[in-house]
Amino acid sequence: MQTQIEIHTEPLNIQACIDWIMSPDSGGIDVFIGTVRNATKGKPVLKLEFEAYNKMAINEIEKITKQAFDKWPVQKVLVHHRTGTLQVGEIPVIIAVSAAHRDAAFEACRYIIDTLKQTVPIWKKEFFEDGEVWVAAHP
Amino acid sequence: MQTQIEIHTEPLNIQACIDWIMSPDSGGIDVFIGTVRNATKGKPVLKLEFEAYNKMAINEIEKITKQAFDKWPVQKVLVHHRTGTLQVGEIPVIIAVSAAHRDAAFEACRYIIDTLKQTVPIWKKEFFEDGEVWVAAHP
Amino acid sequence: MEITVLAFGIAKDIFGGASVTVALADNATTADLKTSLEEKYPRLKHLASYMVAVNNEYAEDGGVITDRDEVAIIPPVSGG
Amino acid sequence: MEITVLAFGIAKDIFGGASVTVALADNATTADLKTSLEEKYPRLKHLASYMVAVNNEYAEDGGVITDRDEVAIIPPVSGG
Repeated sequence: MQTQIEIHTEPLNIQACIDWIMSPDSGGIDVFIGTVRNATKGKPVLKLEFEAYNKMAINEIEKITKQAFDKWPVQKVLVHHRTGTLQVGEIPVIIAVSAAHRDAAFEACRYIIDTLKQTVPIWKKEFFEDGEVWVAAHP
Repeated sequence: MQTQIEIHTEPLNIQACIDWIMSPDSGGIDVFIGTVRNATKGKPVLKLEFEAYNKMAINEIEKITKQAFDKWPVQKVLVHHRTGTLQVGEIPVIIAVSAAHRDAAFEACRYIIDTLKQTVPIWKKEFFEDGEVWVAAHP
Repeated sequence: MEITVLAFGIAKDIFGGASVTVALADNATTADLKTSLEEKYPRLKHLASYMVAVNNEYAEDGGVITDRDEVAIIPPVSGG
Repeated sequence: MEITVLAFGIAKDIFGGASVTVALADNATTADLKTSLEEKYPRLKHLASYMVAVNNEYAEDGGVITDRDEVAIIPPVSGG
């Protein structure tokens, strides 16, 4: 049960994530890469800003990765999240999971990103031409 | 609907795959990376050999990617498969799918690897200390 | 007692800063904290929801707060 | 007519080469091809399964083969 969890303002490095997650024990790796989309509901997005309550966010991500290890026979789990200002096309999040068999890798990876989006104290502000909005803040 | 399908003997280049799949339209990318595992059912594996019926394999992969575009709102699909001799830890296959929303990327990626393993004419021979075997050839 | 409450995301905008100080009775609960904050900052009530975190854990409404706790307001998260 | 049949994976081992030539009646079908090959190479029958491909497509058993077709034996695949 190996995990690597990071939250920082530097650009995320995909190759470094892959290098860490690969191992001779594993047969399948699933990697989810979130990217900043150029539009939300058809409205052009200029940039995003991510803010995290770092200590608690790490804490909550650790809980999620532990749950993933409990639920599926996975070998390594990596979660990197970026904060600060991100331009369109940049990468806010990378999740990588290795397992002996691919089913576990796929399921755990999807569980981790789905749960991260529900519980981890990180906030995203979208900047449009005519204003800015904290995503999900209001009904 | 953009696809990139390749079968060749050169080592697969993950970063090049990611660079191709990323786009400002997409919000989520799922990448499956197959790796050569050091054991099969507990028995140490020394190396693998992959052989493809190239023209037909490309043909069958194209069918699968078309099905993925029909089934899910995905934007780009990449399938790279390596042939020849691979050592433990090396990468026989990379599948990458981008979409506006992650659900489609996850589901399409999993569909593609599952179907590829069932229909695409590529064969794997496992080399053990005491012999070699074409995987799945016999009941 | 005085509690320093950390704010993130839209809560920072509502409070006008990364933290606010709130005067609470000893043995106050997270529910008391919410009531007090909502009186001072009514815009909190317009959020889709929000939680209180105590010492980096989501806190139930009945939990008691002390002035040694790290307390934060967690508006709806939107990471990933 | 003479048909050249391409072989891959374990079929190459069974045939002792990357292709074999089979004599078939004109208008022979893929089923006839299988029968003829299984007579000559009984180990084919021990495979978990195998298919015939004609012009890079999986072929049904009833399909007619001509000597202009590219014909191949597809043992159980194991890519990925």
